[in-house]
Amino acid sequence: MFDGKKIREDFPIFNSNKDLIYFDNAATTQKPKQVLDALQEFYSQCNANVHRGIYKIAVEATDEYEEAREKVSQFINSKIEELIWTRGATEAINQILYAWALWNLKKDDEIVTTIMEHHSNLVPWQLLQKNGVKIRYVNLNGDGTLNMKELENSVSKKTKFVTVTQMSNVLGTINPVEEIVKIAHDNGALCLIDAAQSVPHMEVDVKKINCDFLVFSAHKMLGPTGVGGLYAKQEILEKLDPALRGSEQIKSVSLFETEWTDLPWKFEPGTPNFADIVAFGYAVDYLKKLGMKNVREHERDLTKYALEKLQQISKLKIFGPLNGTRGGVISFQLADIHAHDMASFLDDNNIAVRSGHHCAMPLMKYLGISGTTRASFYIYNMKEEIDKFIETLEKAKQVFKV
Amino acid sequence: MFDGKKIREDFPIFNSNKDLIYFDNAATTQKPKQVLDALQEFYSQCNANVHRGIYKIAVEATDEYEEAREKVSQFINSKIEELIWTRGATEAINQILYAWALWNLKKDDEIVTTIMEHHSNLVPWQLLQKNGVKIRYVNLNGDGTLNMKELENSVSKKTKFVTVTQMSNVLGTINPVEEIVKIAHDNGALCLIDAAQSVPHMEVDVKKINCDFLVFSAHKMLGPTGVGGLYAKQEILEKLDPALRGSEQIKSVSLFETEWTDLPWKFEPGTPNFADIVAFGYAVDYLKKLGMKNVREHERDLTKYALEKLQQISKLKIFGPLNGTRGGVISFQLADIHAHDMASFLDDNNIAVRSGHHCAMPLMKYLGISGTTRASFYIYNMKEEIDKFIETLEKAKQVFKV
Amino acid sequence: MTSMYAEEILDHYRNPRNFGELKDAQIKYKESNPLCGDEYEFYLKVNNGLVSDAKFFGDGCAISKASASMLSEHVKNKTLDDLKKMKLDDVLKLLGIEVSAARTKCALVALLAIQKGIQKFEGGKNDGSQR
Amino acid sequence: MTSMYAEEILDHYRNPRNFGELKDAQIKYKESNPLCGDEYEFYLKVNNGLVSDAKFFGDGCAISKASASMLSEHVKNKTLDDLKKMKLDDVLKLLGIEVSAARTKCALVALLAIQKGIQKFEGGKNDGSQR
Ligand SMILES: Cc1ncc(COP(=O)(O)O)c(C=O)c1O
Ligand SMILES: Cc1ncc(COP(=O)(O)O)c(C=O)c1O
Repeated sequence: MFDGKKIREDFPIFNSNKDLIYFDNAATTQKPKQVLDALQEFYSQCNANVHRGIYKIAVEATDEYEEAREKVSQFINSKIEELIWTRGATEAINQILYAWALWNLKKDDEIVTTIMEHHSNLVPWQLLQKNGVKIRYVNLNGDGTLNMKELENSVSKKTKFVTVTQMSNVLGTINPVEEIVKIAHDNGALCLIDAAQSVPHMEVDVKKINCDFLVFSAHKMLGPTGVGGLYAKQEILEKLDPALRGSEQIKSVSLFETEWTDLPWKFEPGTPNFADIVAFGYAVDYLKKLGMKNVREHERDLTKYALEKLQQISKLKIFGPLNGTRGGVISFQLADIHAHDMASFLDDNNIAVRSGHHCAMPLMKYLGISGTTRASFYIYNMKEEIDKFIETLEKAKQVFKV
Repeated sequence: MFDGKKIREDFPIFNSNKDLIYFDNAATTQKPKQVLDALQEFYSQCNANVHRGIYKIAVEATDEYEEAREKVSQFINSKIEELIWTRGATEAINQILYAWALWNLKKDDEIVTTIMEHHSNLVPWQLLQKNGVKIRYVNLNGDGTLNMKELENSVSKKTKFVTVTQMSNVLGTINPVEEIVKIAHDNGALCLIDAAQSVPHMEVDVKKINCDFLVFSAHKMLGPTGVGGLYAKQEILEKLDPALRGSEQIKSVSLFETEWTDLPWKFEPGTPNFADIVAFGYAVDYLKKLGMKNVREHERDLTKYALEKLQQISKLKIFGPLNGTRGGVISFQLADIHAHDMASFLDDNNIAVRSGHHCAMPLMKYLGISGTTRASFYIYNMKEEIDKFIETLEKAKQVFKV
Repeated sequence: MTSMYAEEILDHYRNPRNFGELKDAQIKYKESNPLCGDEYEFYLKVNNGLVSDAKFFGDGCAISKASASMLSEHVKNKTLDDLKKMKLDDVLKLLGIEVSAARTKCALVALLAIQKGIQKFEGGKNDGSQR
Repeated sequence: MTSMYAEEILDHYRNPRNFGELKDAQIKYKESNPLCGDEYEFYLKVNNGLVSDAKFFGDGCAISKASASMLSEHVKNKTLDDLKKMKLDDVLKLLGIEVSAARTKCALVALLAIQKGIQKFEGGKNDGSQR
């Protein structure tokens, strides 16, 4: 186990903002100095475009860049060839749309997904309706977990694709992805796991999950903005043409034809975001050093503590599972205080939370609400912060006269 | 005018590598401390996901982010609504492919482009051949300039799209883009300008060029990696559906439909690379302060000086215009010394240049060569460096016994 | 610190004045704040260039709803030109509180609905933002 | 500093030995270094498990061409197993120079062509890298 207070010292932002209680980690996380230093050092010591350069700093830059891929692919237990760099989870999903789904899903084929998806794992697939593809949404149980019975009934031989988040960014629900992948495969469908909220917070092993695709974002796990990962099984990547096209991904180009180069570069046209990718490698080093089991336990601890305290506040409603497998994301509504007013009030007390629909409008509609206030935790959060948070909620009840 | 030596002091990499002569600026440029500091400060002081956040640092982050858009759109004289953030020039071109060209170009429609294009402005369009679209390539004059007569003859009523680089990353040729846009428009075609090599080095005014699309990359103009710009005329953007789909770009999402939000955000799904975008704003500040007229003049000076000296070396062949409108990119071949050997030898002497096909294989084939050695200049380069470069080439002749 | 949630604001939030639809309104406009999700439709009846009645319908936070409610009272007997000239500051004066930068958009939704509605009514170019 | 461009290397670069096609070769394989563009096809004739003749064709930098040329001499009368065991170090020993990190790929292209050719010849799974 580890000490949130000590970890906090690694994060310069808490030096500039001494009293900041940052509970918006599902949106983006803060960065430790190890990552910021790596970024700075890269730019100050060996910045050069990667690949093809023969001079010293270009070789160094390329080595650092490919080392980051090694680190991150190890982190999710994929092969190096199976990890494609993208801008983030959203772009990764779009690459699957344009490299595979758009050309392979046909009229009357079905996609199965859930009502708890983030817009980024929902809006892309709507494009396929153009080609006559049908989308089916699986609903929830009363406690905010996924209705697995309904999922089993929804997946059929017509299903060509199942796409599910591993952890809801609103409810904190953790879905049984191994089971879902199995159901998909038993019906001949491919399966994508949106791991934007899981890879940062728990051990994720793509081989164990056995999914066909998995996506995540660096900025939600101590890394810089502008980097994400697309994992896909090698045999799938080998068969596909890349969606994004350009330089650096080719063996040879003639006027009317292009021969792609080897994996993973085949899917990475143009100059990659190499400096940030190198820094992302250091973010993963930082997490590895903490140990993902410990990260998960730390958050489980905080979440349990917070849920207990929150349940003692009258007129406070929590959306999402109260116990069982869930992550450190808590959505709530306090009496008739509008989520934005709640967030403003918390901000006045130096507590940063998010309010609104959390890019999950269909889920909001399903829950019959317009939004929630959401607190989400990470490694540098502490029980003392939760105490202050609970106190402030009590204060809000007075100010808002509920 | 300004002093390369003084500017050099702003760049930490030249502190870590005192004797480095960096002549690979067409691949990527170095970063001034003003940009690196901005990046560091952003992460250490107000890092938070942009848009939607109600707490203080989220508001600051969003303001800084949108201020960068103001700075950069001003820099190319576009409206704020017309500047879309991408990962780089390559991704920007792909967005045009998937948002516009793929759905609007039909069998027997023609695209006109040039033999000097970078793979990133060539490989994407080959995809359209799937739909029966024809690509026509315009060749060069003997001096490495574009054959404008041939271009005029190639563009016809069948032409729906003309796409041309403003400056060749191999030859240094600067193309008459205003004239080319006019020819395209006179024939009812839209026109894309690949400005990856021009925006960093000269004044570029999208309204004056009157192009429909224009793309560029931050990393080639003092900015961080992972950021680029896609300019498109507002009336075009308004009519298009975005290629990339996801969160942050929508007014509302229901299960089967999405209503896009306003420009420019409609084209920017997912968490943007906001920290780097903020830093890019500072890169543009730096260039503005120098003045793009001065940047251009400085490079013109260096290029003229280098070309004069290079022409005095026997058995040295230069590819590209020797005078007239050209930029600071010089490709050459010295006797039978292979480009990679040349680059290695220069590297042994602390001079970083690029060698190979420079992601322009069709141009190499057209020129009947397998590659060139390329030196490309920027604001921190100096005449003394060119002297050392020339000396080293003379030394190479001895070592390689030519 | 708690000045944004003054008694009067909360009162208007919980008991919005002129809340509902106005069937025979000549001016009718829906405006939303896409970042927050606040959404209001405003209805204005005009007589001899003066607003004779006003109502609104919709939902949002305390700041946006209070400003809509207060504006629905304020607009009565004003000329359309008066209303077109109103600015953020005028709304803040009505609200009687300080509004943080993040929330000025909330304070403005209702005024925007009114002003865009007038613009449309006066035959101004429809700017496409009405759904 | 200039050790990479020793006299012998330049001689092999400018006068490559065994340069050309070998019509009746049983082993024939083209390998390229996509980062640099060096590309060589190797031809090996095998007799009783020994390489009886070898030639190569292609183009590239001094390092890659010299190593191809030297290898074309070295392989004769070697067993296929001998060749399969060869490593970067063995090539560097042949070249007799130090090769910078950026250029090791150049030094290796020819050996890779030979080894992949043998693998294919021995009925090993075609790994798809031959065009
Ligand atoms: C002319 C030209 N176009 C496009 C690009 C692609 O830019 P990026 O790799 O930053 O996407 C380059 C960069 O090498 C270039 O020189
Ligand atoms: C569950 C989930 N999926 C996808 C995303 C999209 O990630 P990004 O915005 O980094 O592309 C998010 C981020 O908010 C998320 O929470």
